[in-house]
Amino acid sequence: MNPLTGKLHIPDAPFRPGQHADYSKVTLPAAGELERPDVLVEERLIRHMPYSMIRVLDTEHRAVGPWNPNLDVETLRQGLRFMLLTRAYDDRMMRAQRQGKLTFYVKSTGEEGFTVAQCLALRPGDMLFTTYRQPAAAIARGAPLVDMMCQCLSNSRDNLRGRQVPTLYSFKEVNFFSISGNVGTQFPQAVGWAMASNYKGEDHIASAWVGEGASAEGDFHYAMTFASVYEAPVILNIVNNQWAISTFQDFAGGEHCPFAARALGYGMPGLRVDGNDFLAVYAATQWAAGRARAGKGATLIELYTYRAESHSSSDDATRYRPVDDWQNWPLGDPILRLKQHLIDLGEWTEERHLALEAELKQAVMDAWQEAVSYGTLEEGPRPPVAAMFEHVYKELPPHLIKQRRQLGVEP
Amino acid sequence: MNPLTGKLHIPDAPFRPGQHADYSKVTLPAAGELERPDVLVEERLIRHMPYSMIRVLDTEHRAVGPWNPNLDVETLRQGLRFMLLTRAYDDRMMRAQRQGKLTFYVKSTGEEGFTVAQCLALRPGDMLFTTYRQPAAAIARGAPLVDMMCQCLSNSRDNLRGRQVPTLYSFKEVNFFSISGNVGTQFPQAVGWAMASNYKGEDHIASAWVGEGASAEGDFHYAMTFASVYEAPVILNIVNNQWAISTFQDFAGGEHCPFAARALGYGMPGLRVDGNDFLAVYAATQWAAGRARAGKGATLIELYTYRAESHSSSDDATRYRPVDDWQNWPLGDPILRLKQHLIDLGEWTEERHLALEAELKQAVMDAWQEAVSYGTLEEGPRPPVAAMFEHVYKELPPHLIKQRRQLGVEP
Amino acid sequence: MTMAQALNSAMDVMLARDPNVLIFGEDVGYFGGVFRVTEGLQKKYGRNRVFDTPIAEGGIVAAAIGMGVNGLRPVVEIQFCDYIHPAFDQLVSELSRLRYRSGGQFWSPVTVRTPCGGGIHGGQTHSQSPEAVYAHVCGLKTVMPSNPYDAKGMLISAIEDDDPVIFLEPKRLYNGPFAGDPEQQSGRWDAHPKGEVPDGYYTVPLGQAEVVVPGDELTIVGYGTLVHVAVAAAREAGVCAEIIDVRSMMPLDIDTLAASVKKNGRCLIVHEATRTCGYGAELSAQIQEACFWSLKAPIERVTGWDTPYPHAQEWEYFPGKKRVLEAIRRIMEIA
Amino acid sequence: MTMAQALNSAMDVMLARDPNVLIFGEDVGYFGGVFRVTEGLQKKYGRNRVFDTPIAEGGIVAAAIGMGVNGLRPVVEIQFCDYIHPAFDQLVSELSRLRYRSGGQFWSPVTVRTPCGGGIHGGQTHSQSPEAVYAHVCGLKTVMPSNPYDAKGMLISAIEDDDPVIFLEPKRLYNGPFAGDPEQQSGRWDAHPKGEVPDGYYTVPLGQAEVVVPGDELTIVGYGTLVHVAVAAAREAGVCAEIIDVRSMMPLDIDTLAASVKKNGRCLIVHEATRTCGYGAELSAQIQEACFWSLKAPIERVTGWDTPYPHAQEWEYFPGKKRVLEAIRRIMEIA
Ligand SMILES: Cc1ncc(C[n+]2csc(CCOP(=O)(O)OP(=O)(O)O)c2C)c(N)n1
Ligand SMILES: Cc1ncc(C[n+]2csc(CCOP(=O)(O)OP(=O)(O)O)c2C)c(N)n1
Ligand SMILES: [Mg+2]
Ligand SMILES: [Mg+2]
Repeated sequence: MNPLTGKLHIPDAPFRPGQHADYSKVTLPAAGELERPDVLVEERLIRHMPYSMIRVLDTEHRAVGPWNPNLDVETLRQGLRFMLLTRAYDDRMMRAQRQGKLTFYVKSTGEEGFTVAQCLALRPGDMLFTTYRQPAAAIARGAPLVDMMCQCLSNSRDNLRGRQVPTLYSFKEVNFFSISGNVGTQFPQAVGWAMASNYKGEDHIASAWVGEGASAEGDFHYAMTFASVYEAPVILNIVNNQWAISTFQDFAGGEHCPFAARALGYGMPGLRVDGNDFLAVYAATQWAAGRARAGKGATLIELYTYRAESHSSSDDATRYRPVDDWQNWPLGDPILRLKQHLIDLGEWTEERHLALEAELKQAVMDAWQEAVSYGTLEEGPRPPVAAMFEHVYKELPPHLIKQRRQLGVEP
Repeated sequence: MNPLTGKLHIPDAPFRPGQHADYSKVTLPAAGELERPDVLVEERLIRHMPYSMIRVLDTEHRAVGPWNPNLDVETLRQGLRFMLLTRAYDDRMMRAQRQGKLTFYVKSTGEEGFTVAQCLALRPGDMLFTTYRQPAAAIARGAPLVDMMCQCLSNSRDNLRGRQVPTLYSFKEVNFFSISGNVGTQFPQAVGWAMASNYKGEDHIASAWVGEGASAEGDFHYAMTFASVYEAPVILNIVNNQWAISTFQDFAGGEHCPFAARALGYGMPGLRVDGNDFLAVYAATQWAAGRARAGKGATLIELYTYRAESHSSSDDATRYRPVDDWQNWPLGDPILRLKQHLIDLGEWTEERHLALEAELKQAVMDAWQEAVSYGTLEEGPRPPVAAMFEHVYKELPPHLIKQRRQLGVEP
Repeated sequence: MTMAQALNSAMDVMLARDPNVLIFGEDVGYFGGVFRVTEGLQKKYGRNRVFDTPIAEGGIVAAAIGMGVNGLRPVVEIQFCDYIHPAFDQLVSELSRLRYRSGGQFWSPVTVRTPCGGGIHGGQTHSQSPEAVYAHVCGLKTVMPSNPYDAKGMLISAIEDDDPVIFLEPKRLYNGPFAGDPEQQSGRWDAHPKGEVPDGYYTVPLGQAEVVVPGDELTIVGYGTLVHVAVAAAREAGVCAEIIDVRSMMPLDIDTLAASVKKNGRCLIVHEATRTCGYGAELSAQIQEACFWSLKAPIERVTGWDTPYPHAQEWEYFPGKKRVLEAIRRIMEIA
Repeated sequence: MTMAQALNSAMDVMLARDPNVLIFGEDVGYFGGVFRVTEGLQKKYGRNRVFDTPIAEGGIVAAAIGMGVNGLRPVVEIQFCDYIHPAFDQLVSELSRLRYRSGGQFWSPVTVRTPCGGGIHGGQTHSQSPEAVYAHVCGLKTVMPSNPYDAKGMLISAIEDDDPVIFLEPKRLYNGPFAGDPEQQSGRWDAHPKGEVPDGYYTVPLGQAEVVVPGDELTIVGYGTLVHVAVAAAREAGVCAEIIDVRSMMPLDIDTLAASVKKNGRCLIVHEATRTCGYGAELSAQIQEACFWSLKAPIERVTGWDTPYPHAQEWEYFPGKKRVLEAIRRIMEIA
């Protein structure tokens, strides 16, 4: 047997370090091209949708076509603000990581847009099951920056008592569900949450996100199956940012069809959206939420975007992809696109933009000053050692009381 | 909160004991209606196929349309023979179970057709990963009936040394893979086997089956993903026999779309076939096998059929469905349909049929006499007790030698 | 009541008391479960509260987690504990840790019922006992009743518990007590004192072992079916053994065990699961730690062998009366 | 060589020797793995033999099983052992049992490599140690090296083994020995005798423990990172302890352990995993069974606590030098 004769098909990334970031294989319909079916449409009538793409902002930054959500300017400005705040937050936190203040950090650069748009299109009572790459969701829901930072610092005011690595937030008060370190697991949990909402006769829905890479986990299939069978009021989102650490999306199935097409096998609408187009994402989410609240069950949304930075602070993307890939991404930067749209509407200026950036940077800096005043992981104060034994169970069982004693800490 | 206001959607079976088996919701295209694309067709051109059905035998038992595999009469008679032999085998074994000779048995009545057709359409070097409901595959591959019976009897000649409950066969010599008691698990294993075939530059393919119920397991998604990503030469079959024990197929996702449509989300061809139509199944399998051997990767086939009997000897289907449901199944009995087709061709007669039935019944009876001569589980001889410790590892490690000694048995 | 009826009654009581209680799993709805444990509940409480699921154990547990977070109290059935493995990640990475990792913000009071153990000729995939694996996972409670009275009271406790509970049901005991002798018919629960089960609400607390038979020569520690085997073996040995039903593997009531072993100086541990890293190892380690100075003989374990559960050799695999008896004699012989 | 390099070298050697050896897993191909353990191998042997996979641990193991059945010898990486759980069913119901359930007809020689253990501020999902769970599963071999020399020799043995092997790699040791003191820098493997690793083929057999330091006052049994902690703690305690690296949890070399404890009469077991039902329980039980009459003091365990592995309190969780030292003193004080 000669392995060289083998013809095992192994996908490869379209470009690697030293190569040009070639997007010629990325074929996109023009903005405004795809029709917008009624929210109550039968699934069988929209089976072509996963293969196209919902786009609203055209190359001239105009909002065009039937998916234009016709948002008021306040909402657009609000969206821009949250996106910019997220970017400022990410930048500050990654710097803190580089300075040794955080053990780890994950940036969301280039992906702020869809998260913010979706949060604005949802209601505060809807539960969010996000990934680690969506600080924008906490920000848009109003979680205090200082609290987010304290979580990342594992300091004395960390609301998670030092138990999680940075970015695995949890903010119950704003219906932001605890993020797991295991990818994919929360997708079917969101479906259960949504089923309970139905059961209770409430009209809150759930929204869950999974990376295109993690969509290969069994949990994805469980979520789709349960959502379909029980017609759960949930929006299931695949964030296709093209990469899972060093692995190109083709290794998750992206070579042979769009991820949105997964919906077809469950009789569920599948929408594919330009994830860097604030308006398109808002409109698609609004459509799916309306459908869920109308009792028509779940929608799968593929958010087509690009991971601008390395996977995390532990990663160096230049080892496996070109340095200028994001710069050449055909769908651009969601912030610049929304900004330009607002400017073209006459509702925004370069000056206001700069001023807003400066304001938000300052807000982040102030928050950071306050956060570190509650301690850092390295230098403390940290959460008390006794906290290690709490919340394993609702009440401390005898063996944990004993172990706490053995460690020599008092409650 | 009043649970009665809840609107959780819970599917229900279309009929229950005491009700009429109403198949008005089962809509079927006419035989011969669906076109037969070229084996090398691009997947994007055949995305409508999962929603239709490949049928060859029409209501007059004629073979019609482009999927007619135009089989020679010998193959048809061979198929009929294997189907009848399987039915005779099943009947004998279930009787043995009722007589207390077997701890357990699973009948495949009404589902003999697709398994036999597929085995004949495949090559002997292709590896079969079947479910517990496919004795027809072992029979069609030529596993001796006596050996199959000895496995079910856990007797002294059981090739599995008494380690498995009845029907979880394994026949390496005829490329019939060991059946697991955990449903679904072998689906992705078959993909790995097929990848290895590719790697080695061989043109053997794998074929795997999973019940529509078990297709809800994560393993289904793994199999589809890996088969798609690595373009593995495998046929992935979902046996939609409408029931998973007492649970109707709607609970696996069948309410909202055909199972064959699952293929779409992986960019894989999905064929839906009348599972009781020997010719249609043969043709679809031939198509998928040809495609796999041509290096075009996997196909998903939904075999649309009906479980005629109770789930197993431990089950009583009359507790959850009407007694006459199978009798009214619109796609009939695969044996009667093939028989009638042959008779209409002038290649078979009622007399020959009766004679063949009698011959096969006798063959089964003879095999049974021989098999019980090697023992039964109740009365022995059984495999030696020492066999319990073997094959846990390739060689017996010290702790198992010690445990064997503690039990007081010598090797 | 049989144990199956007692479990059914526990769910009936809780469905009636608490509208947030839901029951679901494979075949548990219309059909009432392959062991008939949920029989009649869908009819009584409606499809909204008692329903069937896809065959996806991971999905069942995941959905239950989400429901629990949203205020419900799901009781799910895994048809056989041999099929709980696809849910492993949801159980050990998610359900068990949600309260901890969220700093107490989120939690999900899921009860996972699942039949365990052998003795029914179920072969390697209908016979296993996974208690050690779950007892190793902090954040889960893992329990196993050995009789109808405990089964009902403990299941009600489990459902009411705000922590997740893995509730293991020795399937060989569903319809009658079984002392491990395959030649003998199973006993009848209605002739057993623990078969007397009140119709209404009552609880048996989790985390407490029970002295089933008091005795002062030897302590036998077991749970599930093996409790009955131990009672029969000790009787036959004519040894005045104290027999303790562990009932709760996590948390473990080590005080009750240690008090007995300190008193008796001899200890035998019995379980059906595979020996290496079985729960007996933890019992042995903790008892040794607590009772070292009282021990007159090595602590022994009689367990399933380190092989899969075979079909034909079931009764050589099962730690039955004979093997327990031999161990008792061995331990008692030591001066 | 560092331990990461030694593991890389083992795979390099085996890829060169046996065309049936394949390497795959998340990010192991082009990138060479998040811990760089497969670095350079795809470049050297091609994408056909070293490649990336979907993020689907269950699928990775399942595909490996099928390949192994078809004559290949797959070596898969699970990126962190914390993420092995989605593959649990494939590992414990399938891979471990295939040979048994098929009466020896089918088997699959899969090696599952996965980084384990804490000490890198990875929090609860990058720090766990699951050895007890896999040692409980008959049909699997479960091993964990503690140094580069063993790592390479044992990995080659694992790949050549016709039984499936769970190969646990203490990630804290990848780039240097670590004695459990976070205030001190990690050591350097090139300054450690076990960092001397031949370039070519050699094996270290599975199933054998190693006496790392001989001694006659106390036996300390551990594995992985804790071996180094034990050595440092014993030195600091000034106790002449015999330190044994278990190396292989299944099968366990109980003879080497028992001989030492019989000789010394005192035994301390150390591991990083959660205490209850950790592998230390089995060690304690077996040592007690084998050495009861020689024991001068209770066998003690120093382990991780029964909580998830926390991020901020990592060094209070980790069974470091201080806790091991205290236990040594406690055991030695007993007259
Ligand atoms: C079950 C599991 N397997 C593996 C990992 C390790 N891991 C963390 S993130 C990641 C990549 C995820 O990629 P994707 O889902 O595309 O999300 P993205 O990072 O692109 O946002 C991997 C493999 C994990 N956290 N959990
Ligand atoms: C992982 C797992 N879960 C549950 C079971 C129990 N079980 C055995 S067969 C069966 C029904 C399977 O139905 P289906 O897949 O439709 O196959 P069919 O019996 O109809 O051929 C179930 C739930 C199992 N064997 N394995
Ligand atoms: Mg991604
Ligand atoms: Mg079925």
